[in-house]
Amino acid sequence: MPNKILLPVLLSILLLVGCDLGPSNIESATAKQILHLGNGTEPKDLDPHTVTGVPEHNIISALFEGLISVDPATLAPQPAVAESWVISNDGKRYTFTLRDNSNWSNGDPVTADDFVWSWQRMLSPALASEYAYQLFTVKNAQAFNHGELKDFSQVGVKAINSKTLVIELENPTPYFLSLLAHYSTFAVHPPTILAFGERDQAGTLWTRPGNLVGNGPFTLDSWRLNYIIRVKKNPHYWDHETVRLNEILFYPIDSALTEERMFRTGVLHATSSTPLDKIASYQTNDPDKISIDPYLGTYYYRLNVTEKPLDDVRVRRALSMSIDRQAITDSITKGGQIPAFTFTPPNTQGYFANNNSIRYDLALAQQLLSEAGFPNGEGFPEIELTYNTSDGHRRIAVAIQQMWKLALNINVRLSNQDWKVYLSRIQALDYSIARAAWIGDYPDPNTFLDMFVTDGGNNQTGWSNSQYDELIASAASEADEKKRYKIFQQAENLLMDESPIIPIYTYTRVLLKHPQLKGWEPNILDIHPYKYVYLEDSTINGGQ
Amino acid sequence: MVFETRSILAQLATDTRDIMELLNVNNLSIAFDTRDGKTQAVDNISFNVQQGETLGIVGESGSGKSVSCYALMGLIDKPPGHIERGKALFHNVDLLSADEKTMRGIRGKRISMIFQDPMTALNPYLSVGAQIIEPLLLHEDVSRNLAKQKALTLLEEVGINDAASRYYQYPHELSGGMRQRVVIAMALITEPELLIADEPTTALDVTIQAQILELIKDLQQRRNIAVIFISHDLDVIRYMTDRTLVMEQGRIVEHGQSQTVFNSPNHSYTKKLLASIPQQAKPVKFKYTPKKNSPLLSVNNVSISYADRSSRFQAVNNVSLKLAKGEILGLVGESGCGKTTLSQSIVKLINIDRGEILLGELSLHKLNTSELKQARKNVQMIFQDPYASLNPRMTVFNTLAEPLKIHRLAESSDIKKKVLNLMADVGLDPCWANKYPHEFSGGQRQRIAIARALAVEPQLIIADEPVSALDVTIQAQILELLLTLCQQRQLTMIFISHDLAVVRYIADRTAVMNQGKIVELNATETLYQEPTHSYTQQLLSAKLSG
Amino acid sequence: MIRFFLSRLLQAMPVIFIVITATFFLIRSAPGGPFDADKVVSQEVIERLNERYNLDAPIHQQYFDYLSHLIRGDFGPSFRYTNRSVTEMIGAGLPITFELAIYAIMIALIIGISAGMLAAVRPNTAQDYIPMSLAMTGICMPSFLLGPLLVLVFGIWLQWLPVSGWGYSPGDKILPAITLGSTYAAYIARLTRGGMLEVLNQDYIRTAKAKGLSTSKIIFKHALRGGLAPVVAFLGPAIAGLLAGSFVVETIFQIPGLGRFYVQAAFNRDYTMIMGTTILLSCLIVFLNMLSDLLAVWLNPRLTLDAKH
Amino acid sequence: MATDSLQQYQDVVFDQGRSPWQDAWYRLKQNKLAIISLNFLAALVVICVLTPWLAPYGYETQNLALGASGPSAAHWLGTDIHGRDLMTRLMYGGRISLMVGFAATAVSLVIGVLWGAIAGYVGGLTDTVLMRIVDILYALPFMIFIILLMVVFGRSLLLLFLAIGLIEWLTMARIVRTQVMNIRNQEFVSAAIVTGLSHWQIISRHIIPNIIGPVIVYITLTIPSVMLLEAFLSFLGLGIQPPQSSWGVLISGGVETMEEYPWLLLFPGLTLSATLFALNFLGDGLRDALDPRATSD
Repeated sequence: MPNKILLPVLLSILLLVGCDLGPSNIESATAKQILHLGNGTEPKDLDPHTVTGVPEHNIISALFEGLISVDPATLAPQPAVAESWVISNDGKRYTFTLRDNSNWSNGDPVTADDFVWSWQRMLSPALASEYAYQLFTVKNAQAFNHGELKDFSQVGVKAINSKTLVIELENPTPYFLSLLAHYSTFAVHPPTILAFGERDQAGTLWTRPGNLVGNGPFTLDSWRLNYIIRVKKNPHYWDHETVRLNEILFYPIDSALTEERMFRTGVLHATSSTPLDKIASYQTNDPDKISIDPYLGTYYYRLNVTEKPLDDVRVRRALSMSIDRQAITDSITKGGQIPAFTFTPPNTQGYFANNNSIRYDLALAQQLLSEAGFPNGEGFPEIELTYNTSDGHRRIAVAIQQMWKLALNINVRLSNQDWKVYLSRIQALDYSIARAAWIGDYPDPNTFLDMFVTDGGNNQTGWSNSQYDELIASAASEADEKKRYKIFQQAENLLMDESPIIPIYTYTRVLLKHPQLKGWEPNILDIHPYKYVYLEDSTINGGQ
Repeated sequence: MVFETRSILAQLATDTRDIMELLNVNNLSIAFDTRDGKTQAVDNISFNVQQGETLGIVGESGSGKSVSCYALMGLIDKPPGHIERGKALFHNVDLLSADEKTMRGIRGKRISMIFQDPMTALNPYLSVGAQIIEPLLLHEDVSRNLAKQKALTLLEEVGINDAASRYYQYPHELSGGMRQRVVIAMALITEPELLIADEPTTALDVTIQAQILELIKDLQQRRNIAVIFISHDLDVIRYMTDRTLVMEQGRIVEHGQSQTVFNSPNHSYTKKLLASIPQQAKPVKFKYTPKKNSPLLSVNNVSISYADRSSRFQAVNNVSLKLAKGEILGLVGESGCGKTTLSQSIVKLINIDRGEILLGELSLHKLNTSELKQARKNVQMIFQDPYASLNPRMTVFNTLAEPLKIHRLAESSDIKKKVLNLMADVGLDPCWANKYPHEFSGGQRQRIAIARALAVEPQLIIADEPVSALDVTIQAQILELLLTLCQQRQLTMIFISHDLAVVRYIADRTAVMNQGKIVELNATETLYQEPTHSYTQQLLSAKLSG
Repeated sequence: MIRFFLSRLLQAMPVIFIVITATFFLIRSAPGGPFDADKVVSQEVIERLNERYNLDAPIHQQYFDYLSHLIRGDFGPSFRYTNRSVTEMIGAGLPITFELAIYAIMIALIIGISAGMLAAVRPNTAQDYIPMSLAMTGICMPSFLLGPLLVLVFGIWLQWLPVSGWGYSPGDKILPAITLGSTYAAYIARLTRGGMLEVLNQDYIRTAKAKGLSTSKIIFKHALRGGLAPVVAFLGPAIAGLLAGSFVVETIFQIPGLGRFYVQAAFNRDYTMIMGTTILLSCLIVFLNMLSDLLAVWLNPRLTLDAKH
Repeated sequence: MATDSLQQYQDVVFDQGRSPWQDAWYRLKQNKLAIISLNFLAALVVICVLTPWLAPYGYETQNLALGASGPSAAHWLGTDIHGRDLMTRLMYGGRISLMVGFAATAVSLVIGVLWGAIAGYVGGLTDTVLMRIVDILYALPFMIFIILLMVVFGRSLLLLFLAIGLIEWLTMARIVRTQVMNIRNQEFVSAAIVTGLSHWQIISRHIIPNIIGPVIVYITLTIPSVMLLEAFLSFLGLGIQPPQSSWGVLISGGVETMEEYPWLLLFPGLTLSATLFALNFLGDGLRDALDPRATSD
């Protein structure tokens, strides 16, 4: 009978409730140098050549290392696998010298041939790497990737000897070195890949714990699906003396609220996100536990310029100028975001846009709308504002909807969509206004501005301007930074005058971070090389 | 009247002073709170029980006979019931005011009960063995093994063969008679001094009934225990008891030696009860003139079977019958003999496997939907349980108006008139037309059911045990009503019953069914007086001689 | 017994087959493919990925290919977690969700049955109203509300219990189990009360009382088994619902269970994973319904398996 | 005798002159708790209907600078993150929630009762097929179903009713089926067959009225869960669109900020709970009132 089972169960539950919780993760972590990190979603895989997301990036950056890494404070390229490099005068030829003591985690040396082999893998059509375009600046890489060129030896990457790698580019690409810090250009360990499948075969078991061989500061120790990925210090890492952490635990956490609770109860040292509503209370009560840093990303709305009434630039500008961005960043996002009137975030590697044609100006907005034939919003059709399902996007959309209603007397219908539906709608230009965001791949205005060239894959507004296309193309072949930035400024002015997009704010990275966490330098790419990160009790340090 | 009762009591008390008095109930009054106010269930009754005697309490439902005994056992739910007054001394313990702990020591140990329906009195979830030894384990310090030994002995004693295997069976695996034997064993295992038997045989077939009564009588004499025997069946009481109390509306109206009470009743109510027992054939007999060429109903070689677990169970086996217009055919048999299955096939509630059923010229089981609807008008059924056969959410008016509307037997303006007329015909006050079934007594409900059957003006009525759930006086009234209606309306009727006396009273011809077959069919009086088939003889001999 | 299983199996097969077919075509008709991403993926890459996962074949071909793999027990690779097979992911998530569901249903049974019993023993008194009101609060307190509330009180304010994890620190299974179980506890309480009230009116309860049994013995020995019949009928569908509905609780408490996969797979258009979890769920529904019937027969000796069909 | 008495009965005024509905109403009135609940719900409906005239603010009127603020003289129940008056939003939300609660439940009721009644009444193969269809629908991935509905039909309130009804009817059908199987074997159903009623008439007139008790109880449990389901569907994009609100949407929003702005959870939660309790008491009262037997015991 049930009652015979129930009693022991009840008792054991009581016992469990009564027991002491013991020290939390972070209380016991400092002595052991074990870092606990919130890491967004479960990584799709840990193969640097096939994955795309930020959570994957975080783990891969612990397991692998590229030719170059970036200085966490300045984002300046610094030696990694490559000890030194020489750039030819025309900026098209890079010669890297690999360091002698760079090893794979099984002890094998990392060679220039490994890179050539890996890049061939990454660019091979069959692997279908989504980030293959990162290497398209390399000579013939695009042709090889598209299958037009079968012979990889014609691609601009050569191993002169085991420690010398030469790369030829199509154009002088000032940001090329930062691309080499991106995981899609990392080398993988050829024997390991081949032990579990073909070179261009994706999704094999080589990325599993026990199988994976990397060259980063840590090695993969265990991987519990949707729960925890644990990496341990790699004794074969060339710079293992710098590494102070013994372990890092990455937690894939879908809900920001859950992540915050885990942080608050001492499970995590740092989060990957922060619930909007918690920002204020952390700022007031625990200012040392929240960090707000600039971030290379822009939150904006796309306007479908192929559709009435948004085909009229005056309407687009009116919409843009009637948004009180300051109110949104102050009252809704609350994370120190910067109201954006241009697309490229300010101070992108020294670049500042100089446009001022878009500003918060209700009178002008009303006038523009009136000129477009909708005085006081009369006759303006109800248009739809599409965003992917998320509370944060909804809050912003609700505020903007109301701003447009009050300022321009136009009605906007909000429509949230499942992520994949949203994506397919945007791609098909099946929307009027759509929320969007762009996070730069590398610290250069190009990562923002080349989006809007005619038929650019990420343009998705239907906007096309030949003058703009020319400007972006000429910037690509311009080696001088000042001149390049000038060209970008011109292009950006053009973009904002035409307003196929409405920038809303420049992102900041808002994270909860325990004061014990040291060596975690803020930067606009949100890159935190774990080799420099360590834990130290702030009390010993006299932090208070 | 009150004086009369008192004097008898006084006289009895003096007569039996020398015999040991086991239970003395004094001035017991019990009332129930209902939404309509207080109902006096038992009104100031007094009686006693001597050691080793059998006291009968007889009365109709609602007379308070069961309630007063439940009160002795502390089985009345309070609220809504409460004992207003009185004492019940059992070995100097007042059963009415004793605390729960004391009562638990008495219940099942010194006073045991046998209940009416062995189907519901046994817990279907526990094996019979576990239930039999439960009181023993509870009240006495015996091992489970010893208790089992005792239970097995007792099971043999109450007439269960193969006790060892029955012990582990569940109630549903036993027949009704066996279940009642189990209940009796359960009551006796603690060797109580007083046994209260509440209608112990009412739910049983007639042959089983006789066996159980025999058993109780036998056990009572062998063990010399006192028994309070409650029944509405006068024959049973007369057969079983030494003394009898007659109760009506919570009061004892007559009290005396059983032989005296039944042979020379004093009180008018007792007389009425006795008169209600159908003793002989009905007053007016149908002049049975078999017209072979045009019977109203012909049942030809009908067989019906059910899927039963792994095999098929032959419920009706090659049965043939013919009914002339105006005839009343009695169909007698014990439970499971197939009489209900047969009757349901005649109204096409179930399908037949073989044979045919002809109503006049129509073969009932070969009609399409609309023809069947027409044919249904001609055959109606009255069901056994007047509680279950009426939709509890329809008023009498709606219940009776429904068939009229379905068959368009009345203009909508006429429906009210017709319904009220029907009610009057079956002896219901038309003022009650908007009442619900639960507001009526059993007899009244059965009148509603009859009125419903009559509404479509059928030629044939199948009455399946129409009076077996009713009190004896009500039973007489309903039988009278059915007879009258049959005569007035030239109705043909199949009257199904397990009660031989009732069938003898109402039927022109009687068919006896056993194991799916009609074993004997004859004019009623002939059949009763000169039964030819052995089964018929067995049935008739099981009937208490009184 | 064998006949019962056979007939159930015979019924289950078309059910599962239709579920497979309907799901297969439904998910493919939903907009957005498994490989659409924020940063637009080039057409070439999409084509190659489609080729890799047999998505370039005509849809009926894909369907038959899928079926033929399925018959061999191959659920295919996950489209999202590229180095995982669906079987592996289910193998990782199911035991956890199952364990969570078992605890939840146990808690629901303990709380539900005791509350329902208390209420049924003294109907229409405070002993009835208070547990039943609590039960109703349980019904209107969805897990997305109850979970965070429990975490706030027991995890953050009182600091008695961990707020996340599953088997990582002691006691971290308690709050999720309570959260998931509470709604069901409320339903079970109502069902128990109803069932017990009906049983307590039965004659055999009076028989038991006449034997001199105490109230508690009557309830536990004689009434409970019959009174739980409606609860048992509810359990089969409830456990299936529990497994499917554990998504919210798993998300709140950071539990690596199947519920998260089940929901995420739909959002990710991870076709094979959706298929795998859906097939699993339909098998579970069939299986649990059968188990529920078996349990009913075990509880009630009057029922037999074969007679039910 | 019959004809004689006929004249006299022509003018008979039925006892108390009551119809079954009047009866039920009469019995309901005896139940204090049910009447209080009924009044509460009626008041709620009236408030919701009159909201456009009663509400102190517009439901979409924002005050971003004010943001979320606790109860005050200007905003009795406080304001939300956009500085919108919570009381106003609760009132407007009630319009949606009550409408969704009742309409979606009605959809599930109609489908579920018919489906379950047919399965339970006809039995046999029909029953097996119908109930296996229910199993299939239980097993289909709910999320995909919602996404497809949204894509195919877009966002509309009507679709929301339909979607929720289509989800909720499954359980309703199961409950009804079990009940019908019990009722089906009662003698009064046999009596109705013998009277010549068609199966349809038997289901609608004899069976459905007799399963109303458990159905009402289930309805009172369904309405609140429907209101919460609406919030979930709205979140996914199927239900109402901002700036409209509903109780479910307010509650699920309130959960996220319950530490910072507890009033955003408390007041909508209390409103929904009170409604739920009222529905439940009314449901129990109705069940008793519609059962004519309830008066006698």
